[in-house]
Amino acid sequence: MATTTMTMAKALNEGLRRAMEKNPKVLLMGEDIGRLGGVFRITDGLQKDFGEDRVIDAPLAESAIVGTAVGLAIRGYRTVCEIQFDGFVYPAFDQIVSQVAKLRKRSDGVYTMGLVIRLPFQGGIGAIEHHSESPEVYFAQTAGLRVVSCSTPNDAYWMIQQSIEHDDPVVFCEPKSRYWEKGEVDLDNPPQGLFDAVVRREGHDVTVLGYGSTVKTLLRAAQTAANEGVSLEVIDVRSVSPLDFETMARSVEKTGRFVAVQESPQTASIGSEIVAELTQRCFYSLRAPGVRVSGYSVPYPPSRIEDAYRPNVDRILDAVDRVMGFES
Amino acid sequence: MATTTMTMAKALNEGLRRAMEKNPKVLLMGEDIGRLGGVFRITDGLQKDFGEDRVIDAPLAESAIVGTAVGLAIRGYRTVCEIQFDGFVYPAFDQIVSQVAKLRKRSDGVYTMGLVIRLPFQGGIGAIEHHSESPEVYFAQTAGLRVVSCSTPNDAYWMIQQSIEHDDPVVFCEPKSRYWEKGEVDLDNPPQGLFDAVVRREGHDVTVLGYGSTVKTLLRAAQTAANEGVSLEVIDVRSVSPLDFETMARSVEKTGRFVAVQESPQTASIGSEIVAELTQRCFYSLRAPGVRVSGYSVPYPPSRIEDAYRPNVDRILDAVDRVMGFES
Amino acid sequence: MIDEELVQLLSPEGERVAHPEYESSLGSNEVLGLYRDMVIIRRICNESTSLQRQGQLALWAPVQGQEAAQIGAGRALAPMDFSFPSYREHGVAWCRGVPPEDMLRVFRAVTTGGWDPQKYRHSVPTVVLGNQTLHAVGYAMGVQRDGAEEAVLTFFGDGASSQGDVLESFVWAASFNAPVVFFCQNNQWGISTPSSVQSKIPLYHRAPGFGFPGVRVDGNDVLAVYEVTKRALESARVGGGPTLVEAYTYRIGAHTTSDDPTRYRIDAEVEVWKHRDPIERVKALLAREFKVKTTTFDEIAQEAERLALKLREDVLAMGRPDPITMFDNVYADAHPLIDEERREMIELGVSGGPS
Amino acid sequence: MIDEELVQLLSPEGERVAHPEYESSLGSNEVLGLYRDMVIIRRICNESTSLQRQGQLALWAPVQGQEAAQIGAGRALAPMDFSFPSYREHGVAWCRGVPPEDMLRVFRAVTTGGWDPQKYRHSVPTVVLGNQTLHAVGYAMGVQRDGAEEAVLTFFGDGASSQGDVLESFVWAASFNAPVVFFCQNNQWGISTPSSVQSKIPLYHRAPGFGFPGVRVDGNDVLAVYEVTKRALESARVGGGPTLVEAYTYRIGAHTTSDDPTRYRIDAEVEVWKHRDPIERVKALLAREFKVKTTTFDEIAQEAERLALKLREDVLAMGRPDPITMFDNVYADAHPLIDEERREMIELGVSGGPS
Ligand SMILES: Cc1ncc(C[n+]2csc(CCOP(=O)(O)OP(=O)(O)O)c2C)c(N)n1
Ligand SMILES: Cc1ncc(C[n+]2csc(CCOP(=O)(O)OP(=O)(O)O)c2C)c(N)n1
Ligand SMILES: [Mg+2]
Ligand SMILES: [Mg+2]
Repeated sequence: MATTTMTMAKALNEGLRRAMEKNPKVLLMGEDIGRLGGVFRITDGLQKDFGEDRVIDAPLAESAIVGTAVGLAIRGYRTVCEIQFDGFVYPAFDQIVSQVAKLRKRSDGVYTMGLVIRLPFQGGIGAIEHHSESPEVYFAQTAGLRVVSCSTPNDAYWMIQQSIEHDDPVVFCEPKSRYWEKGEVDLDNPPQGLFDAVVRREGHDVTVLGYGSTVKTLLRAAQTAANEGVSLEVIDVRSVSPLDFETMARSVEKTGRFVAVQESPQTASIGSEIVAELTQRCFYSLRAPGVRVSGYSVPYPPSRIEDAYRPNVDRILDAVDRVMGFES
Repeated sequence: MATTTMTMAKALNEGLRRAMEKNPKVLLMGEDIGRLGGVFRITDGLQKDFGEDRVIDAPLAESAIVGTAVGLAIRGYRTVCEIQFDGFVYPAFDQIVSQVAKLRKRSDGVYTMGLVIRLPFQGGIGAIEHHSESPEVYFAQTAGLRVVSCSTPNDAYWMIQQSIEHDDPVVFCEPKSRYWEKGEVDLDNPPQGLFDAVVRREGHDVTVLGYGSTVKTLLRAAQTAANEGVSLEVIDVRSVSPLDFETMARSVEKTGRFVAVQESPQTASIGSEIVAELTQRCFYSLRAPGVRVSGYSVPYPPSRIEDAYRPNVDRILDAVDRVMGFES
Repeated sequence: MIDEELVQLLSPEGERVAHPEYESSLGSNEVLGLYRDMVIIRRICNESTSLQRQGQLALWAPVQGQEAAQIGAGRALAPMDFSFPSYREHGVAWCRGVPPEDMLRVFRAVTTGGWDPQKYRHSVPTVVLGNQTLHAVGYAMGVQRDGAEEAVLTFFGDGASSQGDVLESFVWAASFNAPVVFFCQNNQWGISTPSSVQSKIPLYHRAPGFGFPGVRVDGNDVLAVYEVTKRALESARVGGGPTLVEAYTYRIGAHTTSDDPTRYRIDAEVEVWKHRDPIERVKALLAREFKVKTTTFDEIAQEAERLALKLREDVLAMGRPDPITMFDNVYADAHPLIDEERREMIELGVSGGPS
Repeated sequence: MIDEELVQLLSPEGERVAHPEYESSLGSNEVLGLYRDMVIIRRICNESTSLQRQGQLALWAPVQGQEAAQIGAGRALAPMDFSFPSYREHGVAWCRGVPPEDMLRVFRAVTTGGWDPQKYRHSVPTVVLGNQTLHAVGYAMGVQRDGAEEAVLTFFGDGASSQGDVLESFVWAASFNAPVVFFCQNNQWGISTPSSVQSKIPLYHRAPGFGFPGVRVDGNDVLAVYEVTKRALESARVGGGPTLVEAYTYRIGAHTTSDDPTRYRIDAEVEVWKHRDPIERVKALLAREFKVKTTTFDEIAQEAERLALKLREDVLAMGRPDPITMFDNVYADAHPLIDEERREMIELGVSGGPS
């Protein structure tokens, strides 16, 4: 088994490279992705190796990036669109919701919307406004899309390839604050299916769930809790739409308590969905109501105070305390 | 007390007229709203009476309708933007999420985003694609916006005025399938605050909650249930963001069971939010998990089969049966 | 209508008009073919309007007055070209071979599409104004990458010309020199909004500002539309890049059957344009110059009649789809939520079962 | 840079250039004022860059090379006019009276705004490319409704020119004949994307296609920028409608301090543009024609130095805001969820209490 250590950024780069080698129809398109290699260097070197026709430096307009990717999909290409930052996906919202999500249906299955929208998301990098948002919720609400997020280099490497190969449009959310963290990547075998949630750490008192950059925070919280004698089971949600409720429910049936954690504001969020659905699935096993820890219901704050906005170990453990305090 | 009977369409028209009379800074802007009076005739006669400078027939571009309304707000005007149909709000999504929702904050409270985005929403009128959607969920998820929906002519008359007067941007969702239904309008006194949920029918077995066109369906379901000996309490949610959980929890504390109904797909929806929050607030009173009845997780279907997509009395009562079947 | 800028090859009276840059390349049979197309599509349109009046269609978007624009453009396409319509291009769909009943499925409200877009190389209807123009540019970028000598034609209205997507598609087409032709039917109205609200100057002037040519053609002159579009497509196919064609025409009917145009425009304007009927002027040419006989015209009318009759039958035969079909083709493969909801619908008994 | 289309009143060497339509209206003191503005804003920019290098700012977007474009445009504004910037218009903010420390608050990451936009009649920074151009048009529509003789000036880059919002703002400005001037700083780069990707022809050509005039001005010639912008604003104020001004200039520095321009452009290009420095050419004029003495230049340099020093002190004094402030000014009045979350934060003890 060939495993090697690399950053998530490099793993994405390698995953893209492998997808492009395997399938000549795979294109990359986005702002500054060519010569510059993208502002995060995720596409570094790819234009040099695959040419300007396959790694396309786009004029600056997101609706057009996604809209032309739709046309390319109709022509049989698979375009991986890079949106430079989460907060710049909204100009493309109309194309995503009205076209990308609906064209397979509208064409009675004739069109394959084989395209991936890469979205560096969530905060934690000390950036200015619009560079730290969590728009995955909007896309999860939209029928016709699939939305996934990686939390490790290995997942990054495999999930980007699986997303490109998948015949449905995938919104691929990359936790930008983890781009430079290293991990083992198995170059031979994918860890699991693209839409599977994964237990990252076993535990028996409370299930904590999250995705993207939050997973590492959950693991830290679990470590701290363990020191205090509380055992957390950590689930990496991975697929935000569809959600893998089977894996989640299996854990909650066992623990009877859960906390869903996310950076997005709370209202009608992924956390809300998880709480609503798990409550229904595990009602008789629940010893406390499921609790959410979310970004606050305000525009993402200036980054000097973003640490107080993003769910951190303290807030997670506070919520754990609350669900542990309930008695059934 | 001056009450009079009129359709919801007329009530909106009268409400807009009164707001324009009261405040010369109130403008209307949208596609075909002038000479034509809008495709639903909500603005009928207003351009004739208030002139082309106050009732503005816009070029066809939603981002510009909302974006210029932002500029007008900075200049001290209050613009009521009409988006012709729900499915055409997405080109304006970027302006709504990145500007309308955030400019008060960004300007440290100096800018008042006094604008209303009128959105004929939900299905049930036999229309073609993009004319029957429920995008309120996207806006409820967005910090900085308020989102309301009227279900009666009286609410329509008052809520539109309250929305225009409010200093926050309001997404005003109008259940287009109810435009032509008549009801009593009290021309003197508003029924209640803009952000209050209302109990439309009292009951003790199960609380059913919904908004917009769904409310009437809930009342019908309650009537049918009553005939079968089941007593439903019907709550008109009215304010989708913020949600009035106090009123809802009061009811659920009493009934111990609830069903949240909506036309939007289920994932990360208003129903999910209601279930998640009420579960937490009423955990010890709940005799069954809260259940959602939603539009299916597919693009809104061709209207010949929309009745099978939209939550109807059968599906609501089926859900009521399910929560009644649980035993605690 | 005397307009220096307008390419015209046939006067409203059906007289040939000389133009310094364009001349008609079509012989008798081909012109007769265009005439036949226009007569048929008008008949289909009228049948659809009455089907709607009789409650058999949820809606109809009439094409009357725009037949020359649509048939001229549609026939200028080569078989391997691809076209991206909005919602009113029934004439183009006809040229591409889309069966009339397929055009009506959307309006019967039994589908959101209606035909196989790959089979006819004509995309599905696009209702959100302007979205399709970006798809056309993207498709054209695919054509470039395939090294194919194909062109792409996309349609939008004077109203849609104000949408960001249409304008971005101009930027992109120019930036990538994409083999795409933008065909704007300026029928002078976007529902109740006159085209002067979208632009105070002719729309085709926009193109040069983006770096590619724009041409205004008499949209009621099928010979001119054909030649202008054909040349633009040919140029696109051989690397000449995009062209904007503005077909100056008029929407004689209502925006859709839900619309009441008497609320916003005067009859006199409509009457003026009725006298510029696109079908009559070709008929005059055919009769005078090509000596086409009355019987030929009659045969075409009868053919159109038969098609209309068949269309009516086909439409009436379109039943309500099984609701369970709403779950089909949303995703390419298994999706747990869809599966669960499909099961729920079956349990509720509102469906005949799995489709 | 010999370009027939470019309005230039001062050569790179600081010699007067005659232009058939424009001439400089400014006397010695006024030109010296522009020089002073440019020197100061460059010094502020350099100070900010070093503050960022020292970890005192999260980011900085340099303005070097674009001082003439920004100062010329900013000084052309009348006091009652209103301006809508993107994120790089420090020079314009300076002209509007925004205190330098306020410009840096965003970059210190302690706010998303920084100054009172109504007080300075200069809107808050807009990071989402192009959004502000529609705000400007809307504001201008308000000016029209007030019957005021004011104009609106809005800024965007060559990169942003491809965004639908900017293009829609052209449509709207033309349709409503709004008193707005679009000021495009074509600094030839949008991060790593050369402006040729956005348009193969000069950007100011776009305007006539929308029905209003476009002018290209030498963006490194402060006299020309001033006159061109002033005339456009005057025309707007008296009902002449919109104008697009393209200031042809160059971004000497990095896109932001996060950017590494050596990855995508060659030094030689930068060197060429350094020789077209906007400050040096005015200095040459001042020295030669207006006989301004070295001591005067020295005094200005010293003033800039003092301002930079004060700026540094002000920035260092900007502490971390109390996190509780994130709940302020989200809504105009009570909001149950905000109240609850504010309480939660206080209970968690991460805040000093209600703000
Ligand atoms: C984004 C969007 N906004 C609004 C509408 C509603 N609408 C449908 S057709 C139409 C007018 C379009 O006019 P034009 O582009 O000239 O096309 P025509 O109908 O004249 O063929 C409008 C406003 C829509 N379909 N899409
Ligand atoms: C909608 C949107 N997409 C992407 C970005 C990221 N971005 C920030 S600046 C920039 C380049 C802008 O270039 P230009 O408009 O020429 O302005 P300049 O930076 O040269 O002043 C990009 C792509 C953004 N801010 N907004
Ligand atoms: Mg039209
Ligand atoms: Mg630039």
